[in-house]
Amino acid sequence: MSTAISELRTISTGDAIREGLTEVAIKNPSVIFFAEGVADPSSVYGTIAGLSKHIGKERIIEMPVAENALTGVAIGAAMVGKRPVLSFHRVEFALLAMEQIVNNAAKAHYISRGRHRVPLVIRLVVGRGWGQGPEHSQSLETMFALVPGLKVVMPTYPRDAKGMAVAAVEDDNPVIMIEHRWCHYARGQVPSGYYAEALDGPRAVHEGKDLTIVSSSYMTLEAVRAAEQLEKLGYSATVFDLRVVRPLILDRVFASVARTGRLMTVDTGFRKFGIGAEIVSETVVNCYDALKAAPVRIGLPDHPTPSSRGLIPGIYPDAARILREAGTELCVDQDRIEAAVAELEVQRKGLPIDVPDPFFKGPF
Amino acid sequence: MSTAISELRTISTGDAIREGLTEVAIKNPSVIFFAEGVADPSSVYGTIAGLSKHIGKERIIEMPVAENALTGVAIGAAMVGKRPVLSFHRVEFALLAMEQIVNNAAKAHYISRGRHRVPLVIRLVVGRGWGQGPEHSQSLETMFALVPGLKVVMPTYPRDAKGMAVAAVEDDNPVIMIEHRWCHYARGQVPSGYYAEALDGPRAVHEGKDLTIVSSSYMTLEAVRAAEQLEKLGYSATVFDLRVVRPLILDRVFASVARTGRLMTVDTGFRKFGIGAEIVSETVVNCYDALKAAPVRIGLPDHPTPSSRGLIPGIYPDAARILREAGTELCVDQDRIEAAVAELEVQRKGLPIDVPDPFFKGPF
Amino acid sequence: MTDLTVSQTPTAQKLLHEMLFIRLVEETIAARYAEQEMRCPIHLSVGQEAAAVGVCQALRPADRVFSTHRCHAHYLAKGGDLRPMLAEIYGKAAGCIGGRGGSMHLTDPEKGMIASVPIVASSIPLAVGSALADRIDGADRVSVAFFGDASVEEGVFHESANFASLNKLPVLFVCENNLYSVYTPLAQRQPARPLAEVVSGHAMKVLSADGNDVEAVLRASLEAAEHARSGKGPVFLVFNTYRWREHCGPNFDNQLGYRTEAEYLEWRARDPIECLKSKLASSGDLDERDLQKTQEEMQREIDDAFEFARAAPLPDPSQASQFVYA
Amino acid sequence: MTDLTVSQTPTAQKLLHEMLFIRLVEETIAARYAEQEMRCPIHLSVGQEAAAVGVCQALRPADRVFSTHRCHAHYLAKGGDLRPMLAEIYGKAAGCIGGRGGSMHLTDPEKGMIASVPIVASSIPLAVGSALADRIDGADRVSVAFFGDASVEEGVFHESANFASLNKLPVLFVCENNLYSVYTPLAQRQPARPLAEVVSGHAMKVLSADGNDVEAVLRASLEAAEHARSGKGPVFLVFNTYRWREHCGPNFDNQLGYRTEAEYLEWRARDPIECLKSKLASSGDLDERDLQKTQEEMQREIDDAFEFARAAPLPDPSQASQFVYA
Ligand SMILES: Cc1ncc(C[n+]2csc(CCOP(=O)(O)OP(=O)(O)O)c2C)c(N)n1
Ligand SMILES: Cc1ncc(C[n+]2csc(CCOP(=O)(O)OP(=O)(O)O)c2C)c(N)n1
Ligand SMILES: [Mg+2]
Ligand SMILES: [Mg+2]
Repeated sequence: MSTAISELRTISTGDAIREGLTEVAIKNPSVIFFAEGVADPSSVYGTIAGLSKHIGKERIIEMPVAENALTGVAIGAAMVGKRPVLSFHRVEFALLAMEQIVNNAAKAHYISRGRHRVPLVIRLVVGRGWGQGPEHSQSLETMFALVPGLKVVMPTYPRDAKGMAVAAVEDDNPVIMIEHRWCHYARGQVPSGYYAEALDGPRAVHEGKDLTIVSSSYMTLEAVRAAEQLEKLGYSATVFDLRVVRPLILDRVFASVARTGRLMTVDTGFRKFGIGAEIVSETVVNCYDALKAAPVRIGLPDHPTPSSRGLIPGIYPDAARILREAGTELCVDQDRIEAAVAELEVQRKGLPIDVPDPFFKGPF
Repeated sequence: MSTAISELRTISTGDAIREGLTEVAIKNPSVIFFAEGVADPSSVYGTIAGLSKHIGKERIIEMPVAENALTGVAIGAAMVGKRPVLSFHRVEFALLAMEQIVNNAAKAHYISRGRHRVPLVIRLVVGRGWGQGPEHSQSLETMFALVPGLKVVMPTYPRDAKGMAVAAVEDDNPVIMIEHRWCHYARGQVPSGYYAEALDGPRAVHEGKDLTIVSSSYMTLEAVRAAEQLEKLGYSATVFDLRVVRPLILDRVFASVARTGRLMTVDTGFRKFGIGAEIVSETVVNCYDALKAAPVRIGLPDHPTPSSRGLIPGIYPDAARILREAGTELCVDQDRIEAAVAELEVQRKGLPIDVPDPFFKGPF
Repeated sequence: MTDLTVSQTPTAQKLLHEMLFIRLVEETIAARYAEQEMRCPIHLSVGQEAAAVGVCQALRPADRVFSTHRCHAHYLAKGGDLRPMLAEIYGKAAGCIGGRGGSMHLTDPEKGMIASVPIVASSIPLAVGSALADRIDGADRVSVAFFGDASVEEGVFHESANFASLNKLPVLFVCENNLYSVYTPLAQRQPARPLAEVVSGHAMKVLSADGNDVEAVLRASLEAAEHARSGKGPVFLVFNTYRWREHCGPNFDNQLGYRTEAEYLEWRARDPIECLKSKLASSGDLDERDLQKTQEEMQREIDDAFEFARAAPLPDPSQASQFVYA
Repeated sequence: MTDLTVSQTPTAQKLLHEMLFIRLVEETIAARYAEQEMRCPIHLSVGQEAAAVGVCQALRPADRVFSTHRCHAHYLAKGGDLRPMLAEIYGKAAGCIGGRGGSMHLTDPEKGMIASVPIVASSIPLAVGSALADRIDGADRVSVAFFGDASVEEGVFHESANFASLNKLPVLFVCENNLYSVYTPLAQRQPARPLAEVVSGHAMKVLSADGNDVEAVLRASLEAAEHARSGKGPVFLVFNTYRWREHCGPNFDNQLGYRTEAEYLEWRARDPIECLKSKLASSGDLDERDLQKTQEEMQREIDDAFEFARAAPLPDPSQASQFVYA
């Protein structure tokens, strides 16, 4: 990545994604956009707003509310040379398009023995907060990660998100880009101009020697925060932002666990059958002798996510939970952990549970 | 289960499922059936054939080729008191119905705070063999296992399959019943008449002390066969037929691994993000001190399943692969393992790779 | 129409009161939403009350209704209780589903409000399944799927229509065409043809009526219900109407420019409540003072219910893990 | 029809030969399937050749075809090579996609046979996407989705039709109505109405023709292609025809009783090949001996291709893990 000539500004992940998509669309005339309300005043939370200032209207395609066919239409367009970016306002809407995604998008290259390519990006937003309820807040990355032929990425930080959006569009494979709505709000320094961030696996965003944490998307923000508190207690954790769920490349994690001997995974989705299960299973095999304790998995509990803020406490993992689990794993004195947790609470300044933490501002 | 008065006959799993579904339909007038070709000469591989001799035609509903709506129709009927049994000829066809399954079937009870129930069975058949190709041979149990509110079962043996089919229909929750086509052919002793087999988790189908194998569906047949060969070499394995993927109840597995210290999982689906990942992760935590070696996971490789028999060798796990992995895990002399594998080959009598092994005949 | 249904026909007075009550409830939601105590997305039907009321007044208590994200009016029109509705929107334990779903999931099975599902078109096949169950049981009931103009773009709508028509199931497919899906007008989503024709391929009876004329809606719905109930098959009902406020939220949003102020004002002039009032007035059937009194009583009841909902306790977090399995 | 398309119109002779070749290939598959060397499900189009040939002869080489599980005839009619087709069915490395898909996935991108997808209706939106790409690029091309009568029951068909019509995309939706989905007749799956009306709700041009009259199919297809190509939007084409053999496999299966022998015989009497031959004969345009010679040549070519496919090597197992990612 060359940022030599580019300017750094503090913007949100949502804006960074818009910049990335705009840059890649300007550069590559094959890029086309599909969304419900593609050009409306909101334009998928502003993440694809203003495109028509840069590219022709015929490349900005309004989707009827028909997710299955429109996914197929995008796949068909991709097979004959376009690079469609499909944006869904919620992960759940893609449930209507699973057949097209799993059979056509993921398999067209394979089944055609490489004759076809499907350079397609499907953006799915994880809804959280403000009473979204069970059908507007699911993460479901495992469903896509299960499917060979798909790539699945979950950007977190603004700078990375912009570059990953570009890389996803440049990729010749179907890429499912799962974006957490609360990441959209996180702010940080982002270079202007065109650049790509390789879809090359997890990246360490915090260094430490006692514990390896692999977290994805919004959970990375919580994990880093926990790691920072942990440091004040004299322990340190390496936090990996997973970034790429499929293909799942864990070499860096193995190398880290070989040093720390301890692994924790933190999912934005369900803990059960979550991404963490695969990471733990692989790490146990690869780092069997190095492990000092059983790995810990954190994720959503085994039930849907209800709407009421009264029902939410305890559902979403947060820095406090991560800190407590890390404390147990590292045998830290419980009083000290609780004191650190209390500090986190204070930092949150009494904000309600269903809105994102203003703490997640860069520069990252 | 009372089989006192019932007669034992040797029949196939496919026929056993038909018996179970027929018995429960006769007993409970709320049971209704949906399928494409519900009353045609094949009737879902014979598994729902002849129903109209026992129940009224209005309870046997032809599905247009419209999986999404018909799943929704079945859910709606279930919400108002019916017990629909929906049969799909392939797992893949349910990809069209994921929205209904994940949002409505799985969540109607939860979201209504228990006011609604969805006593629905969705039968999905895993196609394998005879050049089915990548869109007719996927197993995909993880996709359903990920979703709280669903139950996911995978029957293997004829006797169990009949009782599980009955239990699935009796259950007040949506049950996804994944049936492997090659299990349909397996034969064994089955009681006549009405009985249910509880959907209560894995069952040991072979006892041993050196290794714990957790396999599901058709892979259990292969695993037991491997375990039998292993015994000739002086080692023994406990083989669990997983039966119920969700809710995943692993106490019996933990107890076994506490004794054996070694775990192997064998999936009919993809290894990556497969059921085995969850089983291994949980077992590592629960049996951390008892483990003598890193658990082993076996499953399909990370690519689609092609049609040609030329491309199939090495894709599907089988007794030979299980035996070899067990040998490595147990440090058995490699020559002895290869001799045992050769014996398996001989038993297969040169049958082509794309048809099931005639070995899988009961009495089980 | 048979005599039976005619004899059940509600009075214009009743229709007016029903609409007015819904309007007052939703206007109060709009007024109080900024307090940030109703912490869930809300989709108001202000301006669209005639469709909900006209259809539901043609139904019997045992008939079943299925709705969408925009379900307040349907819930109330079908007889749903106000307090559990508001408590649900406030996320309280006393909510009709204990705060699990919020505004987009209003449910009152006892009143025949079976389910509201916030995924576009997702509840349509549920209504068809309910009708199928009734056909099997020989039950004398109609199932109703309410949905918006965007729902007919979803394949599941056509699949459901095909199946219902094939089996002559007692379903009413009620399309409230408010011309927009969020900010996107019909013309950007569907080819030019009257929306009523969207089911032409499914050999289904179609009835349209002015969606802001509650009596016209009622007449069409009575005819449709009678048709469906008597085994002649499903009916597709189209009611053109208009959403006054923003798609999601309490505000007006014409300033965004996705629709013209002129269009809005034109529809606003066709307020279903004012239209009916004028009609009653011109025939001398409107007692203004009586109505004023009724309205004040309604508002008091509504304010009480809001107070109840606001003050009610949140559910205990421990409840979140209940009712995953029956 | 413009002069341009008229000038491209193939001769009846050409149509006959195309159909005959497809028939001979498929009859040879049927004859040799019992050898158990073609180890994949096969869905023959015997009896339905006129649709494939009539449509594809109305197309240009650059036009793109998308098909289903029943794709042999479309592949050959669009100019797909025989040897890679048979090698594919035999599961050989020389197969058009290296044995990865078998009979249900025939593909020859150079000839415009873009993809065959064995999930009902799944390839329909792909064709629409191809047409959308062409519209964006201003390409002068038509994309064709072939599908069966059951496909129109899938929601994705309606979603695709709505979008194509809305955007006036150059797509031909070609429905080969052979009256059955596996063993289930139309009347058990769709309400009573002519199949051509299924798109009435989508404001789309519809053309029907006798699916066993290749010249009628051609005429309709030329008109449709011209319509789509000139930017007037998609066309829905319905061709009633009949599958002679079982749904999947090489045999006849009327003995099962899901359809009557009489029905079968009636359609068999309308063999598209014999019909055209009679017509040519009656106008004195059929040279029986010449045709006999041509047929023998074809059969020799076909037998050679079978021999090639049978003898060709299987792919190496190591190839199975290739081409997962580009
Ligand atoms: C499957 C699906 N796609 C998209 C959405 C997002 N969404 C919520 S409401 C809505 C508009 C629906 O419009 P319409 O059916 O006309 O109903 P209206 O809101 O106008 O009452 C959309 C697109 C959704 N909830 N579900
Ligand atoms: C989504 C889906 N559902 C079911 C099937 C099973 N299936 C394969 S072919 C077929 C019949 C399709 O009938 P039609 O579209 O009329 O085509 P035909 O076989 O008659 O040519 C069915 C139901 C499938 N392949 N895909
Ligand atoms: Mg609308
Ligand atoms: Mg057919």
